[in-house]
Amino acid sequence: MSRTHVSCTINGDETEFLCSDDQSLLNALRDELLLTGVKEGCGTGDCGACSILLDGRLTCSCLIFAPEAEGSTILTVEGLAEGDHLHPLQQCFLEGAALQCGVCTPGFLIAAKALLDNNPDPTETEVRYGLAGNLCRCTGYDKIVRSVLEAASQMRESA
Amino acid sequence: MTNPEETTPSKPDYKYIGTRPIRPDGLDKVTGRARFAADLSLPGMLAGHVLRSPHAHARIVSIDTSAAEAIAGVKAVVTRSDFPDLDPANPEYNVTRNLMARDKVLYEGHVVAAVAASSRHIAKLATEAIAVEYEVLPHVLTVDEAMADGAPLLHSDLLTQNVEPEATEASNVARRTVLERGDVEAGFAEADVVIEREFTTKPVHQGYIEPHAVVADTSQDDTSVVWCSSQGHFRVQSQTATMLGWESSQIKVIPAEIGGGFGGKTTIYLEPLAVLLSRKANRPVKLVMSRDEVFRATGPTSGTRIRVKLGAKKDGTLTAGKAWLAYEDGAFPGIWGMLGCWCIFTPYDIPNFHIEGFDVVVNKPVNIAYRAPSAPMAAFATETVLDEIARAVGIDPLDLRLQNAAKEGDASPLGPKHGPIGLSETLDAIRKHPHYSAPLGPNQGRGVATGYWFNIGESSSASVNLNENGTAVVATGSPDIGGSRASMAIMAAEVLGIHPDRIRPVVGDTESIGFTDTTEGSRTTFATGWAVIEACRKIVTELKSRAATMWDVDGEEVEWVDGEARHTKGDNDPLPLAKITAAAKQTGGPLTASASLNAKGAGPAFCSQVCDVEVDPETGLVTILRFTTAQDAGRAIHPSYVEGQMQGGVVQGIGWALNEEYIFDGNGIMENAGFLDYRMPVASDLPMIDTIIVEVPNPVHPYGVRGVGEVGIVPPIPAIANAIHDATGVRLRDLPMSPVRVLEALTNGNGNSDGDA
Amino acid sequence: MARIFLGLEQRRFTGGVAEVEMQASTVKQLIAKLEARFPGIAEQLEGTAVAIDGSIVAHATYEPVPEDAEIHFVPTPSGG
Amino acid sequence: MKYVAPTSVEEATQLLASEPDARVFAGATDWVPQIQAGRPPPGIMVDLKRIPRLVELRRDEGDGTNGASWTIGAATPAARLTEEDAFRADFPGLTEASGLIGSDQIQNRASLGGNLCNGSPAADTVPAMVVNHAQAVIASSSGTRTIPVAEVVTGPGSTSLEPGELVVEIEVKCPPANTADAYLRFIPRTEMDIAVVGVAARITLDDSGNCSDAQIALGAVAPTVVRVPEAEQALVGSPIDDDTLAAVAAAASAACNPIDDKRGTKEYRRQVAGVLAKRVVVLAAQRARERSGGTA
Repeated sequence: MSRTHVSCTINGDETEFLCSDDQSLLNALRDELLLTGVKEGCGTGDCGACSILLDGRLTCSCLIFAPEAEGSTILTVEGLAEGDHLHPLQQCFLEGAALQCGVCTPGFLIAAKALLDNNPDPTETEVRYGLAGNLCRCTGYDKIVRSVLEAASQMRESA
Repeated sequence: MTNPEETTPSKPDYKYIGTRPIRPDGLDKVTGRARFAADLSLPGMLAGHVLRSPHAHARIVSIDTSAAEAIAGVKAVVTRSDFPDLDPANPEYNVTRNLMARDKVLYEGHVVAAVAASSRHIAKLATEAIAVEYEVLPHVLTVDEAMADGAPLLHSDLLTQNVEPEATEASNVARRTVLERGDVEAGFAEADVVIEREFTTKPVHQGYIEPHAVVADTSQDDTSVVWCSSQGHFRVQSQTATMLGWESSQIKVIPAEIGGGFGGKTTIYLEPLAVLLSRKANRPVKLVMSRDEVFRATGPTSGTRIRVKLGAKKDGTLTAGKAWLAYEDGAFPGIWGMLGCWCIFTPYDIPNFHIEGFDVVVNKPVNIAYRAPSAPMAAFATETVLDEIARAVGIDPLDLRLQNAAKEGDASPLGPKHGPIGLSETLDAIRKHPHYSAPLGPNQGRGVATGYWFNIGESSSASVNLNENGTAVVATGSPDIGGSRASMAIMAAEVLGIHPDRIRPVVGDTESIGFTDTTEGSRTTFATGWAVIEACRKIVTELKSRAATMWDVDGEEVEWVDGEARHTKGDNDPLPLAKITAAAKQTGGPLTASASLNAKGAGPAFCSQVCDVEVDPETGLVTILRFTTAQDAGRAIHPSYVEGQMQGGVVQGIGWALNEEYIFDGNGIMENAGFLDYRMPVASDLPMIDTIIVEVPNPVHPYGVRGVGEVGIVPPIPAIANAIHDATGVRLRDLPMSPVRVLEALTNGNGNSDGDA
Repeated sequence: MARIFLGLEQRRFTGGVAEVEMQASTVKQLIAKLEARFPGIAEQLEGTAVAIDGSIVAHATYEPVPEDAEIHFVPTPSGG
Repeated sequence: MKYVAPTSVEEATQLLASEPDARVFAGATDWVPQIQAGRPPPGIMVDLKRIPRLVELRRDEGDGTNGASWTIGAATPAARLTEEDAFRADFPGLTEASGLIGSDQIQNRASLGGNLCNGSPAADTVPAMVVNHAQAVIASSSGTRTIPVAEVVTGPGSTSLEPGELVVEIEVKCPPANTADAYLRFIPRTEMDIAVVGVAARITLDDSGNCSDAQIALGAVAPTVVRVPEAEQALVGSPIDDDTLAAVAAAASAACNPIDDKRGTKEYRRQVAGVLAKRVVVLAAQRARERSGGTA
């Protein structure tokens, strides 16, 4: 089966890859580009572990066909920090013990970034609904929600 | 064995224990760098796919793989004929039959074959090309069906253990367990109130977000390197070797980061298939389960039917308890009914009791441990009946529990007497918490419950190496499923007297660290932590003798305080650890020590919880408004991760109580094998979970540690059921307490309200 | 003398006897003495965990049995 | 399976006309799980999101004869609607429904066209479109036609679209004064679920505060979305009081033709349809009152 050539910008880098047309963007990111920070928890859009920003919009990469990425701009967890400088969400997750096993963490960080990009001062309820597309089985969400609220206030202060 | 007095000071003055440093593995996990099993790729690696049974119960008449093998890109196929037949007496016999069906498939999802190919797509096509002829057999899905006279049998040779007279005819009942004390009928005769109720629960899944995954690289000399997601890589090694008929030494298992386990990754599912596919193809093979496979083929916990009868005097004193428990084991015999018997009355001092439990095989995936396995269903029954007793005798439900709570010196139903335990302390903590006296609104209710889990010890190994610059590497054999590397670093720091940041905790593979039992039974911080402490104590002894050498003084004159050697009988300047390691080559070589132990005296874990709910009387929707849990941690090494374990356990219990369940159709096919219809709680379903860490030290552990991982999941189900009754006056005794069930109970009562004993 | 408590599964070999007193240096020796008195019970006891004064020990064959200890034989536990 | 992304409606319709094995998609949020579950994939997947007209969201102010209206490209992500304050002001109910299609991740992909053409009885936006008399503009290589959204879905997974046809856009006229819509659905969790019952209402109040016009539509309780004329008749000419609401609830329950499945029982769906119908009417009426500046 002939493969399709895709050019896009991933985490700031112009990137090209080959994929089959029925391949999910998630599989292309993981298998073709080895961006394995993007996790597969269900493959049906129900757990959010594969969350990425596609042209600035929060999406499940498991529900996107790889060829759809042509010309797009993608952010994955690997692109969240700026060099050695962690994103406030990453720092707050560490300090707030917002992760246990850590497999859902990349998806939560991306979903939380999307949430704060659109709403810099969310209420606890808004954070909980904003993260409802991401499943965590370890933490009971408590420390995740607190860490996102803390990161939001830090980002407001430094803004 | 270490002496409690010297190891558990009454007023511990710890420097690092109880602090909250950033976890050592955290950075890799927030940047996407952490390597989970499915993240690994090797040159030339093939993709595997597993063919599973579409039937709940069927005889395999024939398997023809020729069409699959003919597909371009298919490199290897394995079926039942590729695996040796074990002696049925082998303890892993059932595990090996679960990993590859032989004469019969026993549940939908049972493995029939596996393929390795150049792409996932081809591997999947190939499994679809395997021709399997089945003779479908009648199935049983519940303990009721399986225990009925004339029920279809899963195993023609299964004789019930521990029945009088000894069983001579096969049945689906694998084991009977009985625990008793005193004269239960006389006890009920003494009682002013006797209440008996029956409860049912459905199988629920551990729900870890990372599906099972393995990469195996086997060479022509029958040695294999295996990377996998497991709670115990030494068990993976031995079980895989057993299934293949190999020596354990032929298999090296490297633990990848594990994306959640909760008991579900204490056994193997894929590893021997991957090892053998790799051997046949002479290429590395990766097998990753889909979420659908995880639900259909890996261990949920048991569905149950439980009857509990309790008697109490007017003053609230419990006089007798009777329990009958039937637990599904899934397709092969397990120990789940037995564990239910151990837990069902343990939080309370009941002078007369009779507990009878049954382990029952059914045509469902094989049940495997799920966080405090078997205890939540048992607590659902006991704690709900206790709530009715409290109302019947007019005593606050929390006071009734306090009044009957097990204490140090009381014998547990299993027989042994409790050492120091913290149940009463957790009940007190809940009573004092503002939550317990906060006002409630209309359609709102409050419930309390307690939970017990026995925790285990078992074997652990640890080694510590001091680097020349004064940093340390602490290696253990315990996969880190919830932050244990952080607690290992803190305990090592406490002994060595250096900051946890100077210590790198790692999980060694099966060839680089001594044997260590699986991360289960809340044992890791207790047992493996103990091994870390012992190894660090050995190296402190060595550090003191090196200091003595450097000072040219008698070793007796050196003490170790706060990370440095101090000269007690002289005026030598203290030698910090880094100065001693810097001189190690001159004083006898690098500093390293290891310790292994079989940890004795795991401290039982108890917790108490209070929960507020609001019930929508028109839809039956139950909303959790507020939840507080108090748990005896013995000693909290890293309080943030103790809280995390408590909160995680509570929320899993909430999901189990309200919505989670395996749903099967009439043919025994699972109908909700995905996260859309298997409804685990999402962030917006929940409030914050308030935690109270109670510390009643475990006297045998150097720092007083008890396991904290499991018990938090035990009380939520009855706490919520009791809160729903407080809000609505109806009792829910069948799980899940979904809107459909709650509305049904509200509309026609269903005989669910109190007073219909 | 240590006090040994026998569970239902063990009483099948003891003719219903639920508690015995015995002197033994180790669990291994204790099991041997129990076997001598209650033939067949050893197989039932080997491989179980032993609670010595309330503290549960798995793989306890060579554990010392303190004077006046309370001994229970319990199935080897596991967990999640 | 081949992926193509036409950039014009003409290109897309010609493709559909020449390739019988071609299927269009927008967000694919239902499609991918269906393929995962074993549904055979089409030979050609036609991605509609690169056709400008299909990702439009436009308010036409109208003129003397025609009032204002919205045109929603069939592939426009639902999130665009929930982000658009002007749209929310005109259609709070349809906005609510759009905000309930799965998680934020899903709403950034899922579209009204897809939600409609998948033919799911539980689709959240369809009842909300139906009560607003939304029209579907359908194109094929032989031209375009416009039909009521209510006539698109003919049963679970089936539509009245002919082979070679695709929905291009949804047109919906802005409601008159004193009129507002609302949508409520019931799920066991707060998010990430398929509607067990969904109810949309559009209510118009007269100056005395009585209901002068009403549309009620139910989702997930029958093979297709069902209107509830009995409930609408009970409302028109009446105040929004307990008697009226009781009649609405009874009519809604009676209008259900549900199934027992893993998400709910027949009896449960009937009861909850009545409960939600009451609640959604109260909500819509309150909004209608607010829109009229409280005069009603």
